[in-house]
Amino acid sequence: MSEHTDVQHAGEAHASTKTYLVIAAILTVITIVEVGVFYMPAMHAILPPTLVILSAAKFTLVVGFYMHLKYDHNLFRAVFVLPLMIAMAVIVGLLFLFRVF
Amino acid sequence: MATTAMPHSTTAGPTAPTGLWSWITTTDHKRIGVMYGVTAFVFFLIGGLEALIIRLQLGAPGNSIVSAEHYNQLFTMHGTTMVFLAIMPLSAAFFNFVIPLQIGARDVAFPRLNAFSYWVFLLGGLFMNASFLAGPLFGTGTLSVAPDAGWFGYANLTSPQFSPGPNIDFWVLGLQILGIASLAAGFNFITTIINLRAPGMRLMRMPVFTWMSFVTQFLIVTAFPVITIGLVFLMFDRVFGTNFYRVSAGGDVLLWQHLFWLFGHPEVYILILPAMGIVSEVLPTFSRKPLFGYAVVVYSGVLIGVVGWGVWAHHMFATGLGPIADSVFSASTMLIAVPTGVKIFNWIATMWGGRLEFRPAMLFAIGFIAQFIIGGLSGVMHASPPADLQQTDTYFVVAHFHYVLVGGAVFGLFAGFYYWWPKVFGHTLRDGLGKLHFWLMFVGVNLTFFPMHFSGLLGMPRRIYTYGADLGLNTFNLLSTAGALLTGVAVLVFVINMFLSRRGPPAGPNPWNAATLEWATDSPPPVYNFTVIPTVHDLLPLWRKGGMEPSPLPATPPAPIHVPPGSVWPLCAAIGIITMGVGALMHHHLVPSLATALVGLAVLVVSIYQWAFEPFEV
Amino acid sequence: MSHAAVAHHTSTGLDSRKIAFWTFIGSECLLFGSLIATYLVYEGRSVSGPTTHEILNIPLTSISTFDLLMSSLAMVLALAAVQRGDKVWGRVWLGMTALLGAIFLGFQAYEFQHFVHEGLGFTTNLFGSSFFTLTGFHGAHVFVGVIWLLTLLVRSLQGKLGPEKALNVEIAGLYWHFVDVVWIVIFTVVYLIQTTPLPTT
Amino acid sequence: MARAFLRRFRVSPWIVGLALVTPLVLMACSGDPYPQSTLHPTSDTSEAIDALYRNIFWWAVFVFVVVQSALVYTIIRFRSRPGAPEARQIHGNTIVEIAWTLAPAAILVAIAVPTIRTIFKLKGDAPADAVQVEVVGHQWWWEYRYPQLGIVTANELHLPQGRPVALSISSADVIHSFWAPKLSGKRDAMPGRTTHLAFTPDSVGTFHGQCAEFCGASHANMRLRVMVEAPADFDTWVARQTAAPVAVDSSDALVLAGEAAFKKIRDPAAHSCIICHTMAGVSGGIAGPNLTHVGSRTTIAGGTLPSDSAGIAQWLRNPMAEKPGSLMPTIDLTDDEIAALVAYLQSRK
Repeated sequence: MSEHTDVQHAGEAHASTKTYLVIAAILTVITIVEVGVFYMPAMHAILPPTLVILSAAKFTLVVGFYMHLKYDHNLFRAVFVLPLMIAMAVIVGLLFLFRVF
Repeated sequence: MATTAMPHSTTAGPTAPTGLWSWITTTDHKRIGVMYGVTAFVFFLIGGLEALIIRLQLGAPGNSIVSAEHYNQLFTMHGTTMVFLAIMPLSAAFFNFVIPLQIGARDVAFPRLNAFSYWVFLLGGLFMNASFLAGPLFGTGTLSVAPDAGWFGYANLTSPQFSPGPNIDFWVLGLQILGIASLAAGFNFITTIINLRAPGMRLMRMPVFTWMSFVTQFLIVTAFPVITIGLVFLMFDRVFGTNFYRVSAGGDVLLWQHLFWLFGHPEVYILILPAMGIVSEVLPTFSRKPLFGYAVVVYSGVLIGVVGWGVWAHHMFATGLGPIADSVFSASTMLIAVPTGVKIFNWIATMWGGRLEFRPAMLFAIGFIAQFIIGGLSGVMHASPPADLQQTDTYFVVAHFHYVLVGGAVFGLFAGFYYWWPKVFGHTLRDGLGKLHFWLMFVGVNLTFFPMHFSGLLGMPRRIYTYGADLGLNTFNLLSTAGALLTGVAVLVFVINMFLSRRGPPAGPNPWNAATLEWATDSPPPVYNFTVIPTVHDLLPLWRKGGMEPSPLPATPPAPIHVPPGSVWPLCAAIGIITMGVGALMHHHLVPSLATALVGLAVLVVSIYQWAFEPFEV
Repeated sequence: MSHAAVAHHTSTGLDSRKIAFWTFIGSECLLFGSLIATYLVYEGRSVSGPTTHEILNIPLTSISTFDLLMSSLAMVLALAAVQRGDKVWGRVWLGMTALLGAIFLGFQAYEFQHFVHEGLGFTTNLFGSSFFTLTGFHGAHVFVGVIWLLTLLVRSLQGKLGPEKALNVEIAGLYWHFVDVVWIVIFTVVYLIQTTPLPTT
Repeated sequence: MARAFLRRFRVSPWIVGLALVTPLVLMACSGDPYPQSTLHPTSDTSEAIDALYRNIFWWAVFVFVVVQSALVYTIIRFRSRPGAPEARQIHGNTIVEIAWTLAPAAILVAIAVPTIRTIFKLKGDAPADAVQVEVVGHQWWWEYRYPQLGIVTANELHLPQGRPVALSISSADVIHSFWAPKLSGKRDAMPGRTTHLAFTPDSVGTFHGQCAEFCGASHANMRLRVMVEAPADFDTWVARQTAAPVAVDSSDALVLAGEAAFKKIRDPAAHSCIICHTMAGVSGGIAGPNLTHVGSRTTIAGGTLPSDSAGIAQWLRNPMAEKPGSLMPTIDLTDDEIAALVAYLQSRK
């Protein structure tokens, strides 16, 4: 948690309505791409990695813009990202322990 | 969220309301801390009693003081009670009372949520212990439906096929309810520590106890959801017949062990870090010198918290995870021994060059260090998987975790009792009785748990209600039983000390001449803690050369201070939750079960709305 | 609470409730993380009963995913409106978000009923248990979100949701977006990545 | 003077230290008063574990002595006595911090290297010619199957000395843990999974063991014996086990009555032995242990009772009392029924 003095937020940098609409459009496009990729047999071999990347992109877009994490105090980022990292480590760890060993 | 203009109950210096109703609706962190302390200490005594009966049964081979079924219920309840109903809430008692005072705040960030945590804990603890007497409700005798599958209740022994009775339902639902209390407290204290520090108190000027509590709250907030999910799977298996741990349907019994120990190891750091924090406060005060290497102690605490997430499978070396997993978890477990060792060296260095006064608090802190060293070393011994194959599930491991939990956490908590008693009640505990308590407990604990190293290495497995007379374990078990009785006497001496010292002379704001903020205000502190919120300039405000600004605090607050009113809704919400628990307990009879659960849900929802829209000014 | 900024002193200048809520969201990551980990670990280990290929309906779920994405957009617009003090559009977007959420629940109810009809019950096999628990937990969170949004709508209609109360809407928005983000992960992990079942160890 | 202070302050860590050292040394060389001890290895695996443990143990004693004496010395030297100097306000010292971070790290590396080497050595994969034994844990007894030899027995594992053994361990109900300390570390017996242990017993003898994972009411009564015999004795045991069951001696009325009782205990015959127990040529029940050669076993009831007539009688009279929660029902057998059964069972050599 970074250290700082008594910063009084005058008014958060508001993302404008236009950005929200753009973000919504991007999310829709990514979703369409995801479903499209699913139905393409050519992509079947590398389906999981591509889908993980696409959904990670959607994840960061929503968290960054809609949940305001990009503009907000980085304390919120720390308090959210640390548990998120632990959650991902748990998923990867358990998958290794159950599937690989 | 209060909207209507609410007449502020500001008074120059409001006298705390008295009477039972004021306690039921209290939102004052000090009262909640005292309630946590009293309730947890009663559960500690119950857990201690269970331990005594266990030790009497194991005093000699082939004993029949208790039957196998009763013994299995006793050791399960001993473990569950001590971990979830004694040590965690005792730490919570210190969180509640001390953290706001140490960081110079008037109360926690969400006073009503704080009350909610206590009431859910109390009702969850009563719910869990009601299992001892609830036999007749399920058509069996008393003392027959308490949980009996161990404090970590491994899968498919807890499945409906092998534990058909309500025993495990009490355990699962009890832990879910207690989990809610801990999570609520976690969010509350993280926000309090981040947001309500006195001006000038940067993170690296916070007292170490607050720092260790901060790491503990993060571990609670991230670890409890994992066991909640493990328990949800078990609850669904038992109530709806799902297949999570059903081997015939492809379910894997190891899933429970992984989910439990993913929570389990952060949990043991949740148990020990507060005690480490207390010791880091007590040692400097009675050595008359600052903590050695403050930043290193803080960072090693944070490191323990983070690495604590990477060691869980060292509880599962006997399940044959394969050499790679064994090596990885063995390495991470040994890695975590380094910051722990660093802390111990820093404590010893704190005393080096000091003027040590051996008041009871100091004795307990030194006892903590001495015994935590033994516990830590026996821990490193079975950090190596091959050695662990001989030691896991034997009394060697029982000795290990009792040295770190009793020798460590309980000694640390007693140090905290003696240290902050004057601040809480206005008078100190008697020195003489305190020293007697320490010496009896120190000898008792070592007499109980040191022989267990040998009975473990000589082949005595864990959780057996009796053992063969031909295994050569008789003398070691007899010593342990004698030690347990002695420890019981020691705790009795402490209880006597609590009552005898009630009429003691007033202790004044700073009896130990300590350095942290909680000693700047009166003992016991007024409802609003500080007449004026002090500005902090360095780590040890009360030991500053130039004294504290404004130094010292004025006797009465210059401007009226707003004190948040009481609220009954946290208790009502807790009652709603416990009613849903009771409903789920009766899942064998659908209609009454559903009806009770829905009533509980209704009470909960109404309470939440009332709570949300009640005019309440923090 | 007479004005948006917190009246008394805080060391970070941020609102305590927002800090607490972000911590809550971090904690929920672990809750859903464990559920997803269990689903992935148990994928392909069902001994009997229908498998993912036979029963999951991708087109239908894509529409409900799109529906939830749009509800996130509506939520953000609702927050902006309340912050601007625009009562009318605030109520419209709050109502729209709740409606889209309800539609999503409708899709899920239909899907569950359809699965049971197809022979995949809660206790049929491992896939059934882990699937229904994961999506059920998410559905329950969506349901709580819809109730929360309707409560805010009622408060707004009572004139108690002025710009100074925008923080309440912002926290409801954090919750709603988080539930949407969890669905994004579930949609990918459960519906799209149907890894071929590995032989049970 | 020092003695007074030692006593007044905290003398126990020294006694605790000595207490840690002496008994362990004593035990390491005493005879067999500790049949289930982990410190008297009798196989290559347990010797490897024991060697590793002793290495770690002496490191621990070294650290214990260093750190505890530092603690005790600090307490004694800096205790506040009249005229003692004021406390020096030291805040920290980076060099010292680095030193006592690297020192434990170095010791841990010294422990980690042999540990990981031993982990990979004891991976549990035995050579091809090993004696294969399938160990199956049941609620509260052990079943052993020798696939190569076609033998099924219970609770008492017979092994040849000097030949590698490969155990593949699983469970029929809940999680147990197969543990014969002198022969090897424990390995969990889990339903739905097969785990492995491999070792080569190097000395003849009867070694004690016990279930080491809590598995219900009679977890404490789930004991086992491992009889390591010279290869010749092992072969005679195998021969006897695989031989056709000895015919019932028709002249002995008691044994005949016992056989009849074994097959059918009063109406309804729901509780007859044949329903749960396998007796080659007589019955194929699998809920209980295989009794084909029970006569040749030294213990019964999960290794908790001697297999002499008094022990069997005590077990038959009230199984629930011997093993709480036992699945074997308590039938109120008359004394002569018990005597007959005892005779019959003991005849099943």
